Amino acid sequence: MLDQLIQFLITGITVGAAYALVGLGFAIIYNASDVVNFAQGEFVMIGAMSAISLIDMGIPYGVALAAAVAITVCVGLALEKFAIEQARDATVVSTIIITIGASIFLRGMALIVWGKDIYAMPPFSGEKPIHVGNATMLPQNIWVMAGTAASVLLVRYFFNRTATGKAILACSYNMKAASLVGINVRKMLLISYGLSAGLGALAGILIAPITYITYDSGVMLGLKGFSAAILGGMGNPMGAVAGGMLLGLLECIGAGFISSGYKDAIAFVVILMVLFFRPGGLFGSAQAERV
Amino acid sequence: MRLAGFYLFAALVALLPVVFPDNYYVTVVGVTAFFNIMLAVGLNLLMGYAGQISLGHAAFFGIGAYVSAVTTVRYGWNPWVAMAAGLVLVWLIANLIARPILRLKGHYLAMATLGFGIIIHIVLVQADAFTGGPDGLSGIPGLVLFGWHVDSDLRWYVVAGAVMLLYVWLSLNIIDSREGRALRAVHGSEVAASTLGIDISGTKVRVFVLSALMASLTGSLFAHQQAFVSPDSFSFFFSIELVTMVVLGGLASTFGAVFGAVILTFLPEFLVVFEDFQMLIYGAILMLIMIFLPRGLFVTMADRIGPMFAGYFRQGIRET
Amino acid sequence: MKVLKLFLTVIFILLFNMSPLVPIVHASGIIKIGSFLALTGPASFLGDPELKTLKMYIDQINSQGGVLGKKLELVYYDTAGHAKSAKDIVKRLIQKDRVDVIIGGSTSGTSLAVIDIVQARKIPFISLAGSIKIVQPVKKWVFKTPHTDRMAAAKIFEDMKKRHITRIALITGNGGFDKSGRAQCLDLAPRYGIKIVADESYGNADTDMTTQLTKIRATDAQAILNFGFGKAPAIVAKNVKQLGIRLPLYESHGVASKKFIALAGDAAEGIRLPAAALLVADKLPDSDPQKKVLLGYRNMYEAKYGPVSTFGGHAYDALFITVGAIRRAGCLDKAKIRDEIEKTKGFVGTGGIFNMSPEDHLGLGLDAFKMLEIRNGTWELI
Amino acid sequence: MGVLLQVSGLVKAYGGVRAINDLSFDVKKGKVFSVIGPNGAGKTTLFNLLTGVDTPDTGSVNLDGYELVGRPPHRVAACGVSRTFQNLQIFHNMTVIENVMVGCHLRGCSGLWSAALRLPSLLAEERRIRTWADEALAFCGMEDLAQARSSELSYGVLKKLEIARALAAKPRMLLLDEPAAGLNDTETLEMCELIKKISETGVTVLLVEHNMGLVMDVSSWVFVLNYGSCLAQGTPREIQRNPQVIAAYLGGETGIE
Repeated sequence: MLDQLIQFLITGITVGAAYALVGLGFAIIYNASDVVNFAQGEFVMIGAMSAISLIDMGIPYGVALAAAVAITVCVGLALEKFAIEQARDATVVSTIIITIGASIFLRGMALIVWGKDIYAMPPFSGEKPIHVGNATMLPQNIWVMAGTAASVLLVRYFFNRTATGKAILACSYNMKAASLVGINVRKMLLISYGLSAGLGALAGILIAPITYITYDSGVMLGLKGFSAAILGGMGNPMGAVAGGMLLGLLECIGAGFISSGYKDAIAFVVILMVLFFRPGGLFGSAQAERV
Repeated sequence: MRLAGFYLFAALVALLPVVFPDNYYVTVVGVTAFFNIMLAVGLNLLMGYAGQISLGHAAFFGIGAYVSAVTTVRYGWNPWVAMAAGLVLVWLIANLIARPILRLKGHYLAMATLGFGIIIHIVLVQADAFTGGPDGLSGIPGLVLFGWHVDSDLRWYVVAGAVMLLYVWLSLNIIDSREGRALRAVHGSEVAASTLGIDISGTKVRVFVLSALMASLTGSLFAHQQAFVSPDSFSFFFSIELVTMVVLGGLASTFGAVFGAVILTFLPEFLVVFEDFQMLIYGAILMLIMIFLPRGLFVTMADRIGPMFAGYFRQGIRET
Repeated sequence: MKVLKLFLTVIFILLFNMSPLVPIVHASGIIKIGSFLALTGPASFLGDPELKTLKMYIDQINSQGGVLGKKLELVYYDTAGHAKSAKDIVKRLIQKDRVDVIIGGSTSGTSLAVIDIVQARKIPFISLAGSIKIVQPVKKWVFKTPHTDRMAAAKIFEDMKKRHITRIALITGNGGFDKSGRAQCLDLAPRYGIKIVADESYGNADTDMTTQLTKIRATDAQAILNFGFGKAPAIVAKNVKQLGIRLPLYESHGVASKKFIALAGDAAEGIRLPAAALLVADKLPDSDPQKKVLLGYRNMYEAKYGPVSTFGGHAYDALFITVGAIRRAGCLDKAKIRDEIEKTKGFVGTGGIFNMSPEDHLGLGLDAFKMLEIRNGTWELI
Repeated sequence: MGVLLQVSGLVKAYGGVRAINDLSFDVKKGKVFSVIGPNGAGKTTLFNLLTGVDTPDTGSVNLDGYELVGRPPHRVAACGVSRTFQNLQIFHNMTVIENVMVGCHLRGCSGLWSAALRLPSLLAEERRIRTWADEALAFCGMEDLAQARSSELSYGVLKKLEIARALAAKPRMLLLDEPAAGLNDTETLEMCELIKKISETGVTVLLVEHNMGLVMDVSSWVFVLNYGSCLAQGTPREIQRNPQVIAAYLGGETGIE
């Protein structure tokens, strides 16, 4: 029983780490611009796909991964520049549709570039299972966990310590005030899109060796990332990370102890319950209307 | 003159099959368009007028369809009784979840409705002993109206068209009434609405239940028309498509919802020739419309074409 | 006045948009084959080789003079695996494109969805999907060429029986193929004296199945059976290896392609699966009547598109059964074509030797399936 | 004249700060009762507590025998309390007349179903509501603007629209939150007249306003709020002479005249 539980936890944390990274991307963009970017999942797919293609071309592993992140960041910047910035005054629902349109567009692009094939990526460091008691994990599981932990710390550092990070935070509190004190709001928005795209790509690269990638892999991951961000509380990036971890664990515990067929339903029931009792997510604050 | 636009629209709907009696786009895609219009008009009451986003509307559509399908196929119920049973079940579910869900705002509301839709979809897939699982359920009997069998595409055009027009009429009526103004007031400013004596959560719940019931009835008709249901017709992708229809036409305009539904029904039909490029083009069109016409195609058009024409259709169009 | 003008303009625009879409008069001298396939979506790896096969052979037949002196024309649309679109497409094929026969339905869901329509419209339809429900009970106008999931389950259980396996763990996805296969397994297992001690499920878009497999590891199962297709079975294979589970792993015919071996890598070693003889064509004895057909199809396909899968083979079989029936019917009368399809006897296809009858609209026996094991990155007959 | 509203022991704290600190006062029927005080004195908070938008920590608000504390805003409104807002809360998705018709909500009773089917009872009620709304608009001198889109109107007109909307509910007590803020001199004068006119119809007016000229002109009783507590209250004349009030307003330099 304990062995099983440990195995569930390992799986849950790995899956959750990926959700956390995607959720973090959602939260960063939401924080900077109040937009929920439903194309976040596509960043994951593009990151993984580009990395695989570059590796196949014979480019050294490390370079390929870095280049894949760079490509995805460019896609993220382009999305901000050509879609989001053009629709500055759009309402919440309109921006939702725009980002959904963007996600369909990017998926369509991937379909043309990569076709419908399933792609596999060689793991970072072999496939020899590591034993933890009777439970096992792959070296890649450790990469996923470590990669997520490192990027979460970096993001924290970026927002708490660097001038640019603080400027983005300022935009999130009050865009007008931020621009009055001389912060270039446009540039901050671009940076946050680039950052989220990069995080998405990183998530894709980390999990690609565990799972496989197709042009439509982004849909599910995007959905789970969004759920993670909401579960944690939209305005709080670290909440999104916690939400992602929780979601991953929920799925694995649900599948392990209740029913694997209904595991996603179980996770969503828990999310609904959380929202019913904490309408602002676990670590967020409920917004109140100002009179 | 209040309903001039409606009469024009009804005339067009009635004329099309007379001019093109056996046209695929009229009698086949047309019926699909009618179902989509019914769903979009109902969702528009909730989203466009009351301002409550729902990414799970397909769930109510699905519950209605599956109650009709399962009870008629597995238990041999009369389709009309099945339809009523679907409405009762949806009424219960909608009332149960409406209050806690509608307390949420913005993206949290989007998440909750999305989650609800996904849960229902998973149940449809997993409860295969009952629902037939992902392969779906076939052999759903057709409808009989006073001895008149609704069994051809053209007859379905008539029935679905009539119900669709009824929905549009109901929607136009509601918007232009005490309750409809209360809805729009809740959207405009919750605090002002409440201090004028409007019960915010009650109003939201009522319109949520109404639009759920409209979706359920549409689902029952859909099941009998298709004679087959499978879960992929009720996935969250379809919920999102419904939202897109409403927003694309223009929020808070009944005819906007009609227009959006028609466009999104026909667009894929014309895009099939692009094969692999279909998805790319579809995504691009969606983005372009929302970027350049954020108020929606129909609402913008109605404003630009001229006050005369617009007057007929502009009923209840949002003023901002 | 202005209103009237605008209204007329709207009508005009509508008509203009409709005009190219008004039914095209059926051109004589052409035989129209309609098709609806899953070209995108999770089942696109089925629809893709099916379409390529149909296109390739229709070109070949046309270059050789066509059928009954008429050219074949393929009209096809993408269902993305959605039943609702399949229904609309089939209506479009019948009503707008006026096709003579329909070959298609990559997935069971899309095939089952259109049965009512083809039955009502009386048009011959050969499905390319696995579920036994498509042809059982027999529907007058509906045929199919792929082996059924029930046959696959039977074949696997036969093999298990030989290895004295009596307790197995079942793990399946949430797609139509998986669910239908699961139902057949649950139904058939007792007849082979097999007890299913675990019945787990995963989502086809899931990234990891170790949780389910950990549960399976805790049971006393002697083998694991995974009914699924796409990337999920490859993840299952890898997770089995990762967890160090040393039980024999059985897969379904859903993974009968080189892609699966490429994806699963080392983890594919030792996996057994039932599949059509196509995969092991060169290992068949020369006396095997299928060998020539199989090699012919494989060589032609691989020369043009790359590695072959059994799924394209189903389309090959359906196309040539249709062509044969049209030749024998001598005309394009749909009822006659249907009768001739039903009379197909001794047709050597990629899936086996077809002998159809009014009671059997598939015409394949259990022997059409071969049991294969993956060794050194390729299939071996066992 | 009797007392319409009795407030006693009202307390509301946000975090550690007491925005309203043990307030008690009476409002007489049919009079204009003004609440003044520097920014942040808690005036809007007080209005929110009185209308149910916010709930006090302790205390009671009694309107002619009805306890208002604990009732949600729409129930408070049903007791005959109507208000306007400091930050305009116009329904921008409606025309002017529709905005005012929403104000008549409490005077109607038709529901969703009769509306959907457009029953005769609904049509009759719609006509009545329309008449009431027209009357309220006319009362505020806006009858020409009935069909205008609310988004096209000037700030001053929108201020009046909020009042018309609030009046359409036929309230016993009307709460005006800074009705003259942002208005020019002519508009302020008009507003002054309007408030007097409202008072003459017998509606009790509770006014929050910074423009002392207007307050002193229309009020029959002035209540000075400072840091959530009562600094002074009395007739306008008394307040103008109250040294504490003068001190609170920067030593009397900012013009309590």
